[in-house]
Formats: sequence, C-alpha cells, structure tokens
Amino acid sequence: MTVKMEDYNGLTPSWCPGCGNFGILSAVKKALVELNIDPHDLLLVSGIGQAGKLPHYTKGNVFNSLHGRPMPPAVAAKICNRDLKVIAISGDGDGYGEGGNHFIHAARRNHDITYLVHDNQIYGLTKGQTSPTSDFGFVTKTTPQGAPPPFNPLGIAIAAGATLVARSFAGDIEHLSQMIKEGINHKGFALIDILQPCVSFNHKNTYAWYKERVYKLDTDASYNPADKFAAFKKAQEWGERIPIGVFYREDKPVYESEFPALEKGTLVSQAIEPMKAEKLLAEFF
Amino acid sequence: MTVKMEDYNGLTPSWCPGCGNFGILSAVKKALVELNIDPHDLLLVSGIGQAGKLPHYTKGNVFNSLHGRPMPPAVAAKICNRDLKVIAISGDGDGYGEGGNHFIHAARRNHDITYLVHDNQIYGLTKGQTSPTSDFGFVTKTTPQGAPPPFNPLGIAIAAGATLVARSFAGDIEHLSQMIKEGINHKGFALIDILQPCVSFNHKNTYAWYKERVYKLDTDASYNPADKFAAFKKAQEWGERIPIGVFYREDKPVYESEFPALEKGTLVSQAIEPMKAEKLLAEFF
Amino acid sequence: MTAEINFMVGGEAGQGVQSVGLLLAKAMARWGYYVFADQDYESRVRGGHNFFRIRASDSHVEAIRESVDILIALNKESIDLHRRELTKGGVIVYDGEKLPGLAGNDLINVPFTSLAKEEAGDAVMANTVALGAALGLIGYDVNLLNELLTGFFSGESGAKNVKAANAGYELAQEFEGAQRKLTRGGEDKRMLLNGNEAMAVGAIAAGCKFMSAYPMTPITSIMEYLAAHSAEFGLVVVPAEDEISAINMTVGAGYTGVRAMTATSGGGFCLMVEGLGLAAMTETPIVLIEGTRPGPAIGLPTRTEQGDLDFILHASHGEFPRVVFAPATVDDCFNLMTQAFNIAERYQMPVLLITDHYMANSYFTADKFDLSKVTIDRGLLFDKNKAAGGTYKRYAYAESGISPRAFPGNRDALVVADSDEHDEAGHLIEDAETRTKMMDKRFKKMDGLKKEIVPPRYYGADNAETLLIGWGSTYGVIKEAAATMNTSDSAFGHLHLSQIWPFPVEAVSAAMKKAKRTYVIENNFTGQLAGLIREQTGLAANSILKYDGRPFTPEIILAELRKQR
Amino acid sequence: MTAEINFMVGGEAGQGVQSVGLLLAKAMARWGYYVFADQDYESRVRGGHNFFRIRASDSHVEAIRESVDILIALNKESIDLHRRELTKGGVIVYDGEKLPGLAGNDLINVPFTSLAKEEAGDAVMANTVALGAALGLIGYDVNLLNELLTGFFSGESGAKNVKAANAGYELAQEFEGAQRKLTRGGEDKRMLLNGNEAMAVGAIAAGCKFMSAYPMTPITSIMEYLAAHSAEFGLVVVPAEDEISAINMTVGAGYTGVRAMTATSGGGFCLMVEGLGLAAMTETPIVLIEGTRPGPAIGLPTRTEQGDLDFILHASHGEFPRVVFAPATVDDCFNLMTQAFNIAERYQMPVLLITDHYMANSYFTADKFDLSKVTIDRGLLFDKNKAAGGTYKRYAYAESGISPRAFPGNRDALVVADSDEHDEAGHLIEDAETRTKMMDKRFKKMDGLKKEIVPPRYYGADNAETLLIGWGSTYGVIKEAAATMNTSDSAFGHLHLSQIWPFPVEAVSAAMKKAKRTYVIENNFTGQLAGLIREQTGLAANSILKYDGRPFTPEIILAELRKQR
Ligand SMILES: Cc1ncc(C[n+]2csc(CCOP(=O)(O)OP(=O)(O)O)c2C)c(N)n1
Ligand SMILES: Cc1ncc(C[n+]2csc(CCOP(=O)(O)OP(=O)(O)O)c2C)c(N)n1
Ligand code: SF4
Ligand code: SF4
Ligand SMILES: [Mg+2]
Ligand SMILES: [Mg+2]
Repeated sequence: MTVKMEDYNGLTPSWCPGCGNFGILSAVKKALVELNIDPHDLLLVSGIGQAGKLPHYTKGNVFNSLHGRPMPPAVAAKICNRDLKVIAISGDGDGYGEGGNHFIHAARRNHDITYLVHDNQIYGLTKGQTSPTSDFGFVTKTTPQGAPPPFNPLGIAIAAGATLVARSFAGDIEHLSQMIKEGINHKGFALIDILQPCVSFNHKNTYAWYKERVYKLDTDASYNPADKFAAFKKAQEWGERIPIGVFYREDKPVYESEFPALEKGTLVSQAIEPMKAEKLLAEFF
Repeated sequence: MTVKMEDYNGLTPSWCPGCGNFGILSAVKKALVELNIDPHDLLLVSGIGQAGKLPHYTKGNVFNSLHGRPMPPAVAAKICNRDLKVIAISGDGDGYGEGGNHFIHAARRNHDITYLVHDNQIYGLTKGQTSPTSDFGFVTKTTPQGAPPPFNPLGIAIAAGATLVARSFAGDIEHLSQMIKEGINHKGFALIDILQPCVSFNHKNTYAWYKERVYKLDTDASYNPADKFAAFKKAQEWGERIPIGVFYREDKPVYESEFPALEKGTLVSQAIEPMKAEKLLAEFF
Repeated sequence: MTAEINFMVGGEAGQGVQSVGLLLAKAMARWGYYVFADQDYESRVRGGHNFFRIRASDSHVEAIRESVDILIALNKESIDLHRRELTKGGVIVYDGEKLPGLAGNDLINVPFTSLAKEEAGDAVMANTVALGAALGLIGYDVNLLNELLTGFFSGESGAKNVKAANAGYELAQEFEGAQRKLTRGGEDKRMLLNGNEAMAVGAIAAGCKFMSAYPMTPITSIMEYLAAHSAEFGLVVVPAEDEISAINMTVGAGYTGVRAMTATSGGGFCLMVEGLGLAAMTETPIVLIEGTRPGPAIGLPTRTEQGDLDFILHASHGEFPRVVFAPATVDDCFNLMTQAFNIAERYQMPVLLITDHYMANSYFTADKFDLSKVTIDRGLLFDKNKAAGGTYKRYAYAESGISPRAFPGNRDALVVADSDEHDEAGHLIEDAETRTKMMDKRFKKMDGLKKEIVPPRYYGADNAETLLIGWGSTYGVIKEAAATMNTSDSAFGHLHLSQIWPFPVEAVSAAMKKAKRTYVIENNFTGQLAGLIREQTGLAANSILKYDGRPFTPEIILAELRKQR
Repeated sequence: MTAEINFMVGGEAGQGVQSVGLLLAKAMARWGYYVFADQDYESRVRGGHNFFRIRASDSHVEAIRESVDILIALNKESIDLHRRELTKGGVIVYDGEKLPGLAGNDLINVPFTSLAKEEAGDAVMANTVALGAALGLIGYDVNLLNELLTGFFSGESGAKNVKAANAGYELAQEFEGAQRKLTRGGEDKRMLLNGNEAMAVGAIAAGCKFMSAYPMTPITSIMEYLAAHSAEFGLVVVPAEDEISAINMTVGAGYTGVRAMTATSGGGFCLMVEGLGLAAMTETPIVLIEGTRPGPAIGLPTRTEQGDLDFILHASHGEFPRVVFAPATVDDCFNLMTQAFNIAERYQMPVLLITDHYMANSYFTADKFDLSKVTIDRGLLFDKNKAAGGTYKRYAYAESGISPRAFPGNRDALVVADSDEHDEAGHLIEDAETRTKMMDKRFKKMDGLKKEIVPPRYYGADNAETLLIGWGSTYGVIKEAAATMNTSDSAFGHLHLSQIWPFPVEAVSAAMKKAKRTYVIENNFTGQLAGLIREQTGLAANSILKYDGRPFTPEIILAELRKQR
C-alpha cells in the first residue's frame, strides 16, 4: 500500500492563525507519507498544551495523555508492542518542565521512540507564562523580573544519553520533515527540539527572529555528529546564531532489547496461560 | 564564637557498620567546624533514604522532607531566609530518580545552595534495588537482566547549569570535607556527588573498587575547571579511572538576586502590613 | 420595581470578548449598579466561541440570568447561538457590514469596523464602538464612559477610544425602538472584581510573602496577579518546574517562617497531595487554593465543576486534621483567605480553599474590603523567656496540640522538622507509644478548630418546609432560586456552607431536622456534599446535580425544584 | 484439645531473624500444622530490634497470639523485651556464651556460635543451630528438618546446615523440663506464603505482562518477585524513575492491550493519583496495589496501618467509577488479584487493591491455589465482523457503558484515547451535551459492577447481638476474637469486607439492623470504614481503633470489647 497525504487528514486545528504548529503538523504528515507509514502502524502519544493537540489533527492511533506525561505511556507502548512506530509529542513546558524527569530517564534508557518537542519558549495554552526554555530575562506574566537561565534541551539530552539529538524549525518544513524522518528511522531515543513561533504570546522569538539566526549544521562539512563533545559544545550555541540539524547520533542497544520476555514476540501477542504458574506454587510448600 | 566538633554531635546513626555514610557524616562535620558555621545558621534539608537520615546524626536546623524532595524546600528556604547556609542532602535514588526534575531545574536557576548526594549506586534503605546510577548491567532485585545505562550526575549538572560541580569519595574524608567547604563557600548551586560504598547491597562498587579507581583532578595542573566543555568531557570518564575533585566552577548571578522583594532584606524579616493593600483595592473601582 | 439589564458579548477567542465584557461590567458598576458577570470560553487562544454575560441591577445580584436584553455579537456564530436567548424586545448589536444578509427587528446594525476607522482612525477600536453602542442603547452617562476609557487606555489611545465609543453611542440613539433607557443605579461606589482577584488581594493583605505555583486554569491569574505585585509587596513568586516542587517549596517557605501559599487545579493538586501530607506531618502552615474544573484527568479545562470535594477532604495518605474553606462570595474569597493564613499559623497545619472556574472568573460588585479589620495572628511562637528551658522541642506535647513554633536562624532554638513519625524534638522514632501520642497531639487541634467553624449562612423563613443546601460558588445562584420560590411559596430556606471541614455538624443537622425535605445542590455527578452530610449527621437528602461543565443558573434550579415537587 | 505452639525469633536487623523465622514457619507447615507468622522490624538495614512471631496449630489459625512458648533470642535485647511475653513454662533459646551472666529457669543455653563452628565448621551457621534447638524442644521430625535445610541451602552448605541444626536439636534433648513435645499436626500439605507472594502469583496467573513500579515498603517484594520471574513468564518489569512514570507507563501498557499493573504505598500513591484519573478518563484497564503503612508523609515506613481507605476511595480529581478490593486472606490476595484483571478489562477501568504492611509480610498456610479455576475474561473486544461499520469509535455509547476495545496496530481500527473530555471517537470536545453523555456512559458501569460485589464474609450466630465489622487484613484477628467471645457469650457475629467499592450496602445494613450494636474495628485513627458505612447506609456504629503502627491481635480486641460492655 502506498500512503497518501489524505490518509493523514484529521480534524481542523484550533491553533491561532499563523502559529508555528501548522508548520510542524505539515512536516509530520510529510515525513510519515514519505516513509510510507500506515496510520495503523503509528502511535502518537501527546501531552497537554497546544502541541499536545497535534494528534487530533492528523491520523493514527492516539494516546493524548496528561500534561507532562506523554513519555511514560509512549515508552510503555513501545515495550508492549514494538511493531508500532511510536512518536511522543510535547511542548516545552510539557516536556521539559512538568515532564523533565521522564525526559532525562527515557533518554538514558534509550527507548526506541521519536520525541518531538514543540519549543515555543512559552506556555501557550495557558496564555503566556514562562517556560523552562524562555530566554534569560524574558518577561512573562509569571516572571515580571525576567526569566532565569533557560533549560538547554539538546545539551541535557546529550548528557542524559539520548542517541539522536536534533533541532529544527517550524518555519522550515522541508528541514523539519527531514529531521522527523531521521528520528523515526533512528533505532533509539531521538529528540527533535522544534523552534516554534507562538504568534500570540511570544513576541520575542518570532519567525523573523528565528529566521535571522538559524543555520544548518550540515552545511559545515567538518561537523561530526558522532562526536559527543563537539555535539555538547554545539548545543550551547544560542543567540546570534542558532544551529539546526542533527547534533548527535550514536548506535547503542535500545532498552527493549534487554528483556528475555520479548524474545518470544511482542507482549501483546503472547498468550495468557494461568496453568503455567503451577511451578511457582510448588515453591511455597 | 568558635565552633567545635562537639557542637555537631547528634544522635547515634542507624546505618550499617562500615557504611560509607559514616565517612560522609565525619566530613560534613569537619567542613562545618572548619568553616566555623554555628549550627543555628545552618539548615540541613534531606530527603528519604539512608542518606536522608544524616541530619539527625549531627546538629543544625533540620527539615527532613519526602523521598525525592529535599530540593524544593531547600531552595524555598534560601529564598525566604538567605542568611541561612542551606545544605540539601539526597541519595542517588532520592536526588536523581524521584527528585530528578527538581535537580535539573534547581541547577538551571542557580539557587545558592550546596547539594550533597550520597551516591551508592543502589537503593539502600529499601534493600537493594537498582538506582539511576547503578552501573550498566548491574544485577539487582529489580533488574535481574542488568541495569540500563546509568545517569551521569556530573554531566547532567553541567548541562543543566549548575555553577559548581564536584565529586568526592566517602573513603577520603579529607578530600570530601574540602569539597563540601568549596560547595558551601560557592555562591550558587553546588553539586557534590559522593561515591559512597553500601556494604550491605552493593557488592560491586565497594571501598576497594572505588579506591583502585579514584584519582584527584587537581593533580592534573592542566585541568581547568572554568572550561565547561572540558568539564563535560571529564564527567564522562568512568570505569578504569574515576576522577574526583571540582569538575566545573562558574560565576553567575544566583536566583535569589533576581527579586526586588529581597532588596529590603530577607522575607522572614519583612513586616506584614495589611493596610498597604489599599492601593490594590483602588484598581477595582 | 428593580431596574435590571442583561448583556451578553459573544465572539471568537482573540476578538476581545473579555475586554468588552469587562468594560461593560465596570461601566455599570461605576453607574451605581450591582453587577454580576460570568464567562464561557473554550480551551484555545483564538477562534471557537466565547461569551461574557453581564447582569446589572439596582438591587443586589450574584447570579446570571439566562435571558439577554442586549447581545453584542462580534461574529455570526454569536447571533446563531444566542438569538433565542433574547428577552422580548431584546436586541443584537452587530456589524452589518461584516455580517451582511441578516434580517430581523432585533438586529441593530452598528458597523463597528468602519466606524472605528472613520471616527478613531483605527479598525482596532471596533470593539469600543460596540461597547459605546450598547451603552448608548441604555442611555449611559457619556462622561462616565469617557472617563472609563481614558482610565483604561493610556495616552493617545484613550482619546481615540473615546471617539470610537462615542460614534457607537451616537449611532445607538438612532434606534429608538431598541432603546432601554436606564438611569443611574445608585450612588454607592463598589468594587468590581472576580474571585481570583479577591483571593489574590486577600493573600497580599494577609502578608503572604512566598508563592510557588505552576500555571493551571482556573488559578493561573492568581499567580499572575501576585507576580505582578510582587516587587511592591515584598513577595516572591516562583514559577516552579512542576506542582510537586511548588507545594514542597511552599512547605519549605512556611517552615522558615514566612506566610506561604500555592494554588492549582485538580490535576496539579493530584501532584501536590504528598506535599500536603508533608505539611501536616511537619506541622507547617501553608495555604493552598484548589480551583476546580471538570475532571477526571484533563477533562474540560475552561469549564466549571465542584467535583473535587471528596478528594480534597481525604487527599494524601494517612490521617491528619486540615481545614477546608469554600468561599461563596468575593467577600468570602478575601476574608477566608486572610483567615486561612491565621488558621494555618495558629494551628500549624495546611488550610485549603476550594474555588472553581466559575468563582474564579465571575465578576461581582462588592463594598470595599475593610483592610483595617484584617487581623494578623501568627499563633504560638517560641519565646525563650517563656520557654521551659532545655533544648527547644518543635513538637512539644500540649493540651491544645499546638507547640510553640520557632524559625530556623533563632539563636536559642534549633528547629528540627521531620516527615517521619517523630518525637517531641523532631527526630524519627519507631515506638508505638510515641506514635500514638503524636497522632493524638495532631488531632487535638480539631477541638480548637471545631469551636471556630465559619457558620453556614442561612436565608429564608425560619420554618421553611424545603431546605436548599449548597456550598462554595453556587451561593448566589441558590440564594436567588430560593428567594424566587419564596415569593410564590414561602417555604424555602437556603443554608450555605463556606467551611466544609471541620464540618458544621450541628448547624446542618438542626436545619435539616427542621425542614420537611432537603435538596443539596451541587455542580457534580455524585452529590459529594450530600454524602458528607449523611456521613456526618446520618441524615439523607435529595440531590440536584449538574455535571455538564456549566454553572447552575437560578432558572435551572427553579425548573428542577418545580419538576421534583 | 488443639495442639498449638508459639515461637518468636528476636534480634537485630542483619542477624537473620527473618530467615530463621521463615524456616521455622515452613518447618511447621511441612509438619502438617496450620501456621500464621508476622514480622516486626525497623526502618534500617542493620541493628535495632526486630522480631518474627510464628503460631502453629493443628487447627486453622490466621492471627498471632501475644504469648510466646519458645523465644529464640539472637541478642540480649530480645530477652529484655520479650521475656515477659513468655507463657507459663515458656523458654528462651539463647547463646549463653555470647550473653553470659543471665539466670533463670526459662533460659536454655545453646551456644549457637561455638556449636556451629564445632559441628559445621562455620560460625555463620549459628542461626541454624538455634533453629535446630527450637525444633528439638518440640520433638520435630529430624528427617523433615534435614530435608528442609538441604532444599533451602544448596550444595555443600546444605550438608553443613544439617549438621549445625542437628547439633542444636540434640542439645535440646538435654533440657527435658523445657520440652514441649508435639506430634505431626496432620497429613495435609499446605503452602506457606505471605500476602505479597500471593498477589504476585495471582498477577502472573492472571497473565499480567507489564509492571512498572518504584520500590516502596511494603510492596517492594511484589515488584521483586515479578522481576525475578519475568523472563520465565513473558513479563516485563520496568523500575521507573518515579511513581508518576510508573502509573503512566502502566496506563500506556494497558492501552496497547496487555494486562498491566503497578504497586506502591501511600506516599507513592499520592504521586499516582493523577494517572489513576487518566486510566479512568481514557477507560484503560489497570490494576493498582496500594500497600498501606502509617502516615501521614513518611510516617513509620515498616509498620502497619489501614489509614488510606478514604484517600483511595476518593483519589484523583473529578468523578469516575472504580473498584476497590481489600484482600482479607492470602486466598483473597490471589483470587482478587486474578479477578481484578478481569474486572479491569471487562469494565475498562482502574481496579485498586488495598493491602497493608501486615498483610504483605505475614505468612499464612493455605491450600494450594487452584489454577484451573482461574478464568481469563478480557471483556468486550472490537471485532470488525460484528462492528456496526464506519470508523471505529473507542468510546461508542452503550447501555452498559462499555464500548468495544481495540488495540493499536489493529488493521481495522485506529484507537484514539484522550484525557480531555471527548466524543465517541476519542476527540476532545467542549459541549455540554457530549460531556453529560460521557459522564453518564462512564457511570453506567456502576450498574454492572454493583451486581457482582464480592459478598462480605459472615461468621457467627445468625442472631448475633453484637456485630463486629472489619475490612481487609484484620480478618483473621477479628474472626478469632469473635470466636473467642462466642464461647463465653454466644452473641457475636463477624462481618468482613473484601470489597469496599462498590460498597455492599444491602449486606452491611441488613447485618447491622439485625444486631443490637456494631463495632467497626480498624487499624486507623478516624474510623474510616465506619464513616463510609454511615454515608452509605445512614447507620452509626462504634469504633475500635488502633493507630500505633502495630497490628491488632485477638487479645487486644477482646480487651476492648470487654472494656466497652
Ligand atoms: C498537572 C497539570 N498542570 C498544569 C496544567 C495546565 N497546563 C496545560 S497546558 C500547560 C502549559 C502549556 O505549555 P507548553 O507545554 O509549552 O505547551 P504549548 O501550549 O506552549 O504548546 C499547562 C501549564 C495541566 N493541564 N496539568
Ligand atoms: C514517594 C516515595 N517513593 C518511594 C519511597 C520508598 N523509599 C524510601 S528510601 C528509597 C530509596 C533509597 O535510595 P536512595 O535514595 O539511593 O538512598 P539510600 O538509601 O541508598 O541512601 C525509597 C524508594 C518513599 N519513601 N516515598
Ligand atoms: S497560543 Fe501560541 S502556541 Fe498556542 S496556538 Fe496560539 S500561536 Fe500557537
Ligand atoms: S544499606 Fe547500605 S547505604 Fe544503607 S546504611 Fe547499610 S551500608 Fe549504608
Ligand atoms: Mg510551549
Ligand atoms: Mg542510594
């Protein structure tokens, strides 16, 4: 079967006109179609926030979880049914604030999932409070004195053990869909942090602001994404110039490969046999 | 007043004989006495675990909080009363597992506190389950197939924005007390990750195992703790050789310096004046 | 005869429904009217359908009326959805140029956008034209209107808005048949504010110095209000990484000796319940606001419900005393907030306030809060001159259950607090005897607390046959329903709880025993207060419930009551 | 006359109290005795004072006796603390070489360490010497003892332990006056296991394929048991970074179509309550074990309490149906666990089991669980041949409230689950009508659930004047107390609940109405079940409560009952 763009049509988005999320939605669909992934083989797990609504606007199996919690159901689903392509979707508050602990530990364990974070450096759905990635000194409704130093998603991901770490920009659908494809094709934990303009509440980090700054990492032939230390260094670059592309890539066994229980097939496909417990009972005599 | 060792005598520890925590306790007391800190000026905030019991075994103001939660009360206490020397105390499960999110965000915000993590690479108090820092492949009661790749506390701390990042060893009280003093004297978020043998449940990472491997960073004159990238690289070193000492040090404004409310003194010292709210009421007419 | 008018402003998110509504409400309040206004909006930033309802009357109102006299329609959907809610003679103020092809006597075509461009030189002021038109229809005081706008929009923008409003105002004069001329409602000056504002001001008046929270509808604006005023009022607001951090920071702050609070909604409260138990076990005063919304899980983020009562009463493992308030009015929001800090410190425990989306976002007129009546009682503090001697014991046994509190940094006391069961000195223990004593000590506080329960309000005849019981935000609605029933049938009473725990056992059972039948009216599915009443008094009642995410109106209650009889 | 003997093993943590106790219990079970054993230990790994009590009888026992016939004292503290608990003629087996200078007829000096060295060549076997001595005093079957040890200690160590035990056994023969010779208790073979083991085996038998949890006393051993058997039983156990992750993983696993569970104690449960609501809102089957211990906060980590009942019943914001079991025996632990998975899948909701430290760590003898009786009912599954056609709707309205469940990966259905309020297709909605319908849909499940409530067990005379009610782990204790009262005063009945929610209203109110007075016996401070009974039935009862972190014993209940009459 050949998957077509229409196969990924979903409900009408309730995002603000001009929101960066539209670009992300297009890129996601494009990547899925180009990889010829049947929506039935896809599981989109999202959190809560503007980003978290994305799965409703396309097709696939969907688990729209709690704020900050797309990661745990996503990794569990992959453990239970590794035949699914699992994509987890967060916002910067959802993924790095409320869900920060899951992020670092899922990266460490190297689950085989793709993690898209719509990083608008603000809390969009709740209308404009500081997020972990708000620029230093950025004034929001909850930080009248300016935000503290930001969370560095790429640096943390590299430090935590993620095996594919990339950044892209909602204003560059071509590049973004490329990154998403890399993420899906990667066997292991893949973070794609996506610069996403929020036209309603972030009047600093706008399309123009990002466009002026982003440049593609792969234009620098000397950059080697296999070098963890170079990647970490690159991840610190922010301000005048903002790199996008694959920062880091590593081959490492995925978490799901550790379990003898999975040698016999997916967990969902394994039969339930109460009588097998007989030998356990013997131990109590 | 000159503080003496006896001023820091507390209850009798309930740790196992030979536990690395005894060395940590000695080093903490030694550092406090050498810095001549009056117990009344000290606040020890701990979590739950073997490490979390430490404050009861010495003197000071004590807030023994929940498992995974020493960080939030510690940073709040510092905000409310910056005259206190605030030391937060965790175990590896407490601080990096349950409390992982607080760790990365407190580091990012650069609160002026000292964070001691008793890192025995195991859950001690609950009797031997895997912890985030358990070595890769380490077999515990909850990981019969071996632990996943470990959490790298120093790497994460550096990536997250901690401004003093150090490691020491419970078997070297001299070095450890030196590190604790550095932490206390540092203005900003100081992590001291402490290699701590658990004689009851970690039969891999023993005193002997650590002793064979640890070496002091400051013996390498070329090592520059101001270099973040070098520090990050050094933080990856683990196995045959394990560096201890100050990995990273940076001068950066502390979180508490952001608030105009604190210009008038500590929050605890500021008066309550209901009538001042008069001007707020005017806005509702 | 009371003078009353009901407005509605309808439109998409992002069209300015809220600001037009608020200005309209404020205009009426300044004109001497009692005002009540509520909001209905979706969980999105742009688009969808929102509305803002304003009821203004020359006598006290605290509930909405379902029928609308003047609808300001900022889009077509507002007309389609709400036309049927118009009273006889009710009209729709709309922009006929933008929405051509509509017909009807109820339509007042005010070309907002082109008037704004023509008169004020800026299409952005279209909404102000609409506002002016609506006020024009009721013969509002033009000077007051101009004052309002220049106060609201600063500088040049003020003057432009005045022009825009006047254009609308004047055009409205042409629609004679549609006019509903009113005169000034009265001379009293009243505040206009919503529940969140009243709570936030209460917190500041009470001397709250520390708040940590994580944004969540419907309490985000409390956090934002406090942050906005933090520099001025010596207050630090920390936007935490998550709600777990927020409450544990709050407990840490309370321990150091400042008045500290947090706020959240149900989902965030879930994450706070362990920290709530920490406050209880360490006997640390904290104040926590839970603004409820329909659950479970994410539910309906921008809707209202009273579905978390049982959860709040029993939240956290183990057993400990707590105080739970449920403000019924904006005065309650303010007063109970100031009392909450006193109770928290006097009894050294967590105090919870339940509000909901409806209370948080509805606007009420109220007499100016009397700040001179705000008392600050920090409870029993350690005083070395009065102390028994020996080392300070944070949890010294006491008949009242209350031990003198010292703050870290005190030269004469080391303050040891522990989340484990502990002895008087605060150190962890294992023995049964100390455990029992400490449980007893903590629960002894209930004796004192029971003596100062906020008495439920009662309205109605002394011998009311039918008793309506409500709690929290439904107060105004039930009160109006009861009053209406009483005009036809003088046998309705209304008992309303603003404090849920400790539970006012005597007041409730006495009232119920007097009445022939009782209806407990709640914005939830399971009738949680009714269950609590039965547990506490053994008395059963009927329930009138609503769980569609929308607030009650007097009309709905009346219909239910009439149906049930 | 029944043959009965009560042992106690006392010593420091790390001295092997638990392994000696367990071997002793197992020895008695193998000898045909009914056995009940409980444990008392501190929250530390070495030192402190621990004890393990074993009661063995030739008739059914499910509770401890407070008096001790044979005390194995591994240290001096055990003698100091427990000597007064000896029955008349009771003895202490101890190492007089290590603890010199003690005197008394009750002291049986068995130099554990030197005997171990001499006979087995290794001081490490001192405890085995003690075990042998204790069993020697009762004339235990030596062959059975040797078999037990060689089964327990593998290889060479087995033979050495046999030698050590025999040395103790023989020495005991010299203390004639101290002997309590027993004969074999019976011929039946029974399992000996604790509540946690029974639950873990139940989970495996029920086909649980996924568990994620975070260690916490008292449920850690469930997680460890499942992990240890995961490879063999096609099960994955994920030690999560925190409890929030644990429950959300569990929900994710349930969504994909495997049977999934988590377990925790009160503090961890606090962190799980938001995820519990997620399971409810997404209608995902999950099974959750809450092993309670004394709170609030960290409380007493290694002690017992029934303090979380109210919390568990009302945990999470918003309202949704749930099922709450409270196993009363090890059979219940096993059976209710297997039923929990069926109910969770049939009703597509979270099922909670409350256990406590006492149930988790106490050992019971039980007939072998009949695995052939374990049914697996996965509930209503989507079948494209039976489906109505059109796109699959995860939340299709149904009279029963139950919609056919499909799993992601199904070629004919895309499975859309949402934590927001949603429509039949699983997409988020804002309207009042759908909200109401979905609330109704979820709550309709209660109709079915109420028809299959596990009936409370009743023991005693039909016309019992005094009714004792309990729930969960107190079953054996209350049963024995009631039986004892009945021998002197034949008017006691015992009603015991293993399912708390939906609440067995009829059974409880019928029983209470028959009795003259009711005592609800609970291991907590506030009498939570008594409150629930009053809420559900309107009937009031007396409470017998205990909140010192220790379990009830029949003696304590008897004393209370005698006091109250
Ligand atoms: C536990 C919990 N806390 C808070 C919220 C409220 N909430 C919903 S979305 C959101 C933040 C959204 O910001 P982000 O994750 O950056 O997503 P965005 O809307 O910017 O895409 C918050 C705080 C919630 N639903 N649940
Ligand atoms: C919320 C919560 N989860 C779990 C526990 C149980 N618990 C207590 S200590 C501990 C782990 C201890 O490990 P670590 O933090 O490494 O400290 P250590 O004992 O090794 O010093 C756990 C899981 C708890 N008290 N609270
Ligand atoms: S608020 Fe911001 S992030 Fe949300 S939809 Fe609007 S533009 Fe996008
Ligand atoms: S269990 Fe380990 S960490 Fe805990 S006291 Fe014993 S040796 Fe120390
Ligand atoms: Mg965002
Ligand atoms: Mg540890």
